[in-house]
Amino acid sequence: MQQEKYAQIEKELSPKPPIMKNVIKAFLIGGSICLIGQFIALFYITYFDFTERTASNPTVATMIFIAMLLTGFGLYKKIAQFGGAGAAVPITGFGNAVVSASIEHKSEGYVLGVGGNMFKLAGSVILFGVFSAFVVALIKTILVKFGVVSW
Amino acid sequence: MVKRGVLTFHSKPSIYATGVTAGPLENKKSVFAQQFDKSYEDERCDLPTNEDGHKQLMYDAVLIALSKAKKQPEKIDFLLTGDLVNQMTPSNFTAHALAIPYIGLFSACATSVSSMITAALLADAKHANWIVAGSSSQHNAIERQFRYPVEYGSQKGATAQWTVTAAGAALIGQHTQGTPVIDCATVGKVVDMGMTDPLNMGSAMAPAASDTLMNHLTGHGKTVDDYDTIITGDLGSNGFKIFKALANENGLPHTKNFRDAGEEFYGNDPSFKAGASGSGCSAAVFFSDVYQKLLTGEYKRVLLLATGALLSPLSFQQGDTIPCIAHAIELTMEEVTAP
Amino acid sequence: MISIYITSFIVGGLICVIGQLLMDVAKLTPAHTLCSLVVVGSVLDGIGWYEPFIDFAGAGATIPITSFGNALTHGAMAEAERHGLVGVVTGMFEVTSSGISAAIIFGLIGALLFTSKGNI
Amino acid sequence: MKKLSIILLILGLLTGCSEKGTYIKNTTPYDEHSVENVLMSNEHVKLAKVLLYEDELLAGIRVNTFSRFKKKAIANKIQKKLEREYPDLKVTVSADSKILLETEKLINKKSEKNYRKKIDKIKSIEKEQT
Repeated sequence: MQQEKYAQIEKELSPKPPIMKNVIKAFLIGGSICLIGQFIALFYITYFDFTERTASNPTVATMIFIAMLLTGFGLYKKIAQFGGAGAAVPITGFGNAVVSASIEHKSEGYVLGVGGNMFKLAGSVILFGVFSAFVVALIKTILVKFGVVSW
Repeated sequence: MVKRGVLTFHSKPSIYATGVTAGPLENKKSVFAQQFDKSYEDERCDLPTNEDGHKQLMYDAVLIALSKAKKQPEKIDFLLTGDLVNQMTPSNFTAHALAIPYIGLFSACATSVSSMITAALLADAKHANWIVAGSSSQHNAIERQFRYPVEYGSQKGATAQWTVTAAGAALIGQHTQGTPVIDCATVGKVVDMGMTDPLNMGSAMAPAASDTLMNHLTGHGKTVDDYDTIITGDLGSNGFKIFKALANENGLPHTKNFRDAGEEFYGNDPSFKAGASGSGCSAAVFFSDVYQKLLTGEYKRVLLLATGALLSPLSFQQGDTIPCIAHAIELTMEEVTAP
Repeated sequence: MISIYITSFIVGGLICVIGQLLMDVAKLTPAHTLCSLVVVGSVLDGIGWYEPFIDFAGAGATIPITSFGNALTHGAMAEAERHGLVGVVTGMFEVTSSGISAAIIFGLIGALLFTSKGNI
Repeated sequence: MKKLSIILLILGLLTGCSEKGTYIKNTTPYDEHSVENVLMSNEHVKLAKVLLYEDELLAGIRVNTFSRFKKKAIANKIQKKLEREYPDLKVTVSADSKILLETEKLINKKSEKNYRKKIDKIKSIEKEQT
């Protein structure tokens, strides 16, 4: 049988991802995580000397701490199975990627296992974040130098 | 005339005994749980790492099969096992612990059948009296090997399968009356239909199963109706559906005696998506449910058709397709002739 | 006061919806999806849209991974404004160190405390 | 949807009804009417808490939901206007809810001691923003 013909049969018979349902779930879970983040930010604004803008740093750290607990107790993968991108896109998903890789590679020791593999999933996010920030800032700096735009 | 890949074992080697071990989740959720010989409270069998637990599963399965036949490891001529971890270390360590001459076999999830075929060849050629064949998988160890860390949250689609924590071993020897015997087998070719999704193994493996089934039927001059059941290894609900559609396309209209171990393993529980997978899945079902039904006479003749996806994490990350294989082996339960 | 909660819920949810569509419709892997979103966040900050967006949605804009790209770019640009081209490299982690340092610390603590469970 | 509405209901109960208007506490001889005029004339401002103390004018404002996109520009505009109205005062205007919150705390305080220290602190965390 030809590959093309099989691909057609396979496409016909395989279940399609329920996109509408997945989107709604992602919206609810992602929205809820951000809402919890907003509550944590409010906590830091009210009880500590953080403004709306500076509160985002401790908020992010707290969210990653919560993600660590949920990951360790085996709950984050269930939330992610339900919420899909709703659990992956918030910073908790980044935390989950780091913590799950660390837990997984503990058996190889803390130096080679945890240290070497901690960022095996999240590393690409850091790479592309840093590189795109570099390119964007470089372009902007050059444009400002030539007087095309201002800061 | 020798037909490529088609084997007939004239001496009809026997399967004397089988041993199946399974993890705690399988014990709780599998419909075959009652038929497993041993299950563990802990997914790592109370050992420090997943891979250690994996070794223990295989080791215990072999010992259970031997103890049922009252054999000691020293009496066994060959150990033929395999699994999915890097370089098959769980099998290698098991072989060391048992100190049986050993050949590690890798046919991914088809190892249960490929090891039985090799064992039958050794027995048929009178190179060995007793051979143990088997395969195993451990969920955490295999998920980490092929996909993501166990605790990583990624949404699995409806075609994803759950790697089982289970091991199955069979003790194979010279022909004896009153035991299921190995009649013939077909070694499959690698079939690659260009599938690339590692979370949809069923559709990648279905064409290989269909190819080997057709080769077996034509090579041995059989029809589907000659078998009480034709049971595939771990196609899962999606792959099994496609496999049946391919069979219809190949002129096999009756597929009601088809079974799939992967689809049945967790009793169609939707939280396991398309069902079970892993080299322990086919071994556990073949050596528990199917073997016992042969012993009780419910099945007279069965075709075990184990499928394997021969990918590695490296190959699919490099954008390669998923090559797949299927091996078939035919077991019969002979009527015991009165002395 | 209440409106910031509604906007953070809706905006955060919508960013996740974009991620879900990238995964389900564009068939990207989770890693590719997150990388794309980070790059988008970085570019949006480059044209100066992300900061007003945070003012509007609060945590709805700072919790999704897009804000990581934004924070990196923001740090790089702020330093570039002061020190010129060299600042592009040196200022990168000025704003965003908390996410990465928290991930490293809690990653190690998580490894100390937990082992993986093959539950469902 | 049911869950969402419950969440919103709880939120509503927690935060109470949004307050509106301009609250001014003046401990200086300066006239606070032009502060009120400047703030009320700006359509984006929903709530403002203003404190005049010695040579300081501290204003925390909250803008309408969809004006939040440009809330920094709004605060800057008001600040410029107030600086023109009160050339002798050090004017601080911020749309950050932390400033609003702290200004409100000061306004509600009975005694005026520690005002100087608190105001300096508010001004310093306001500067941290970027």
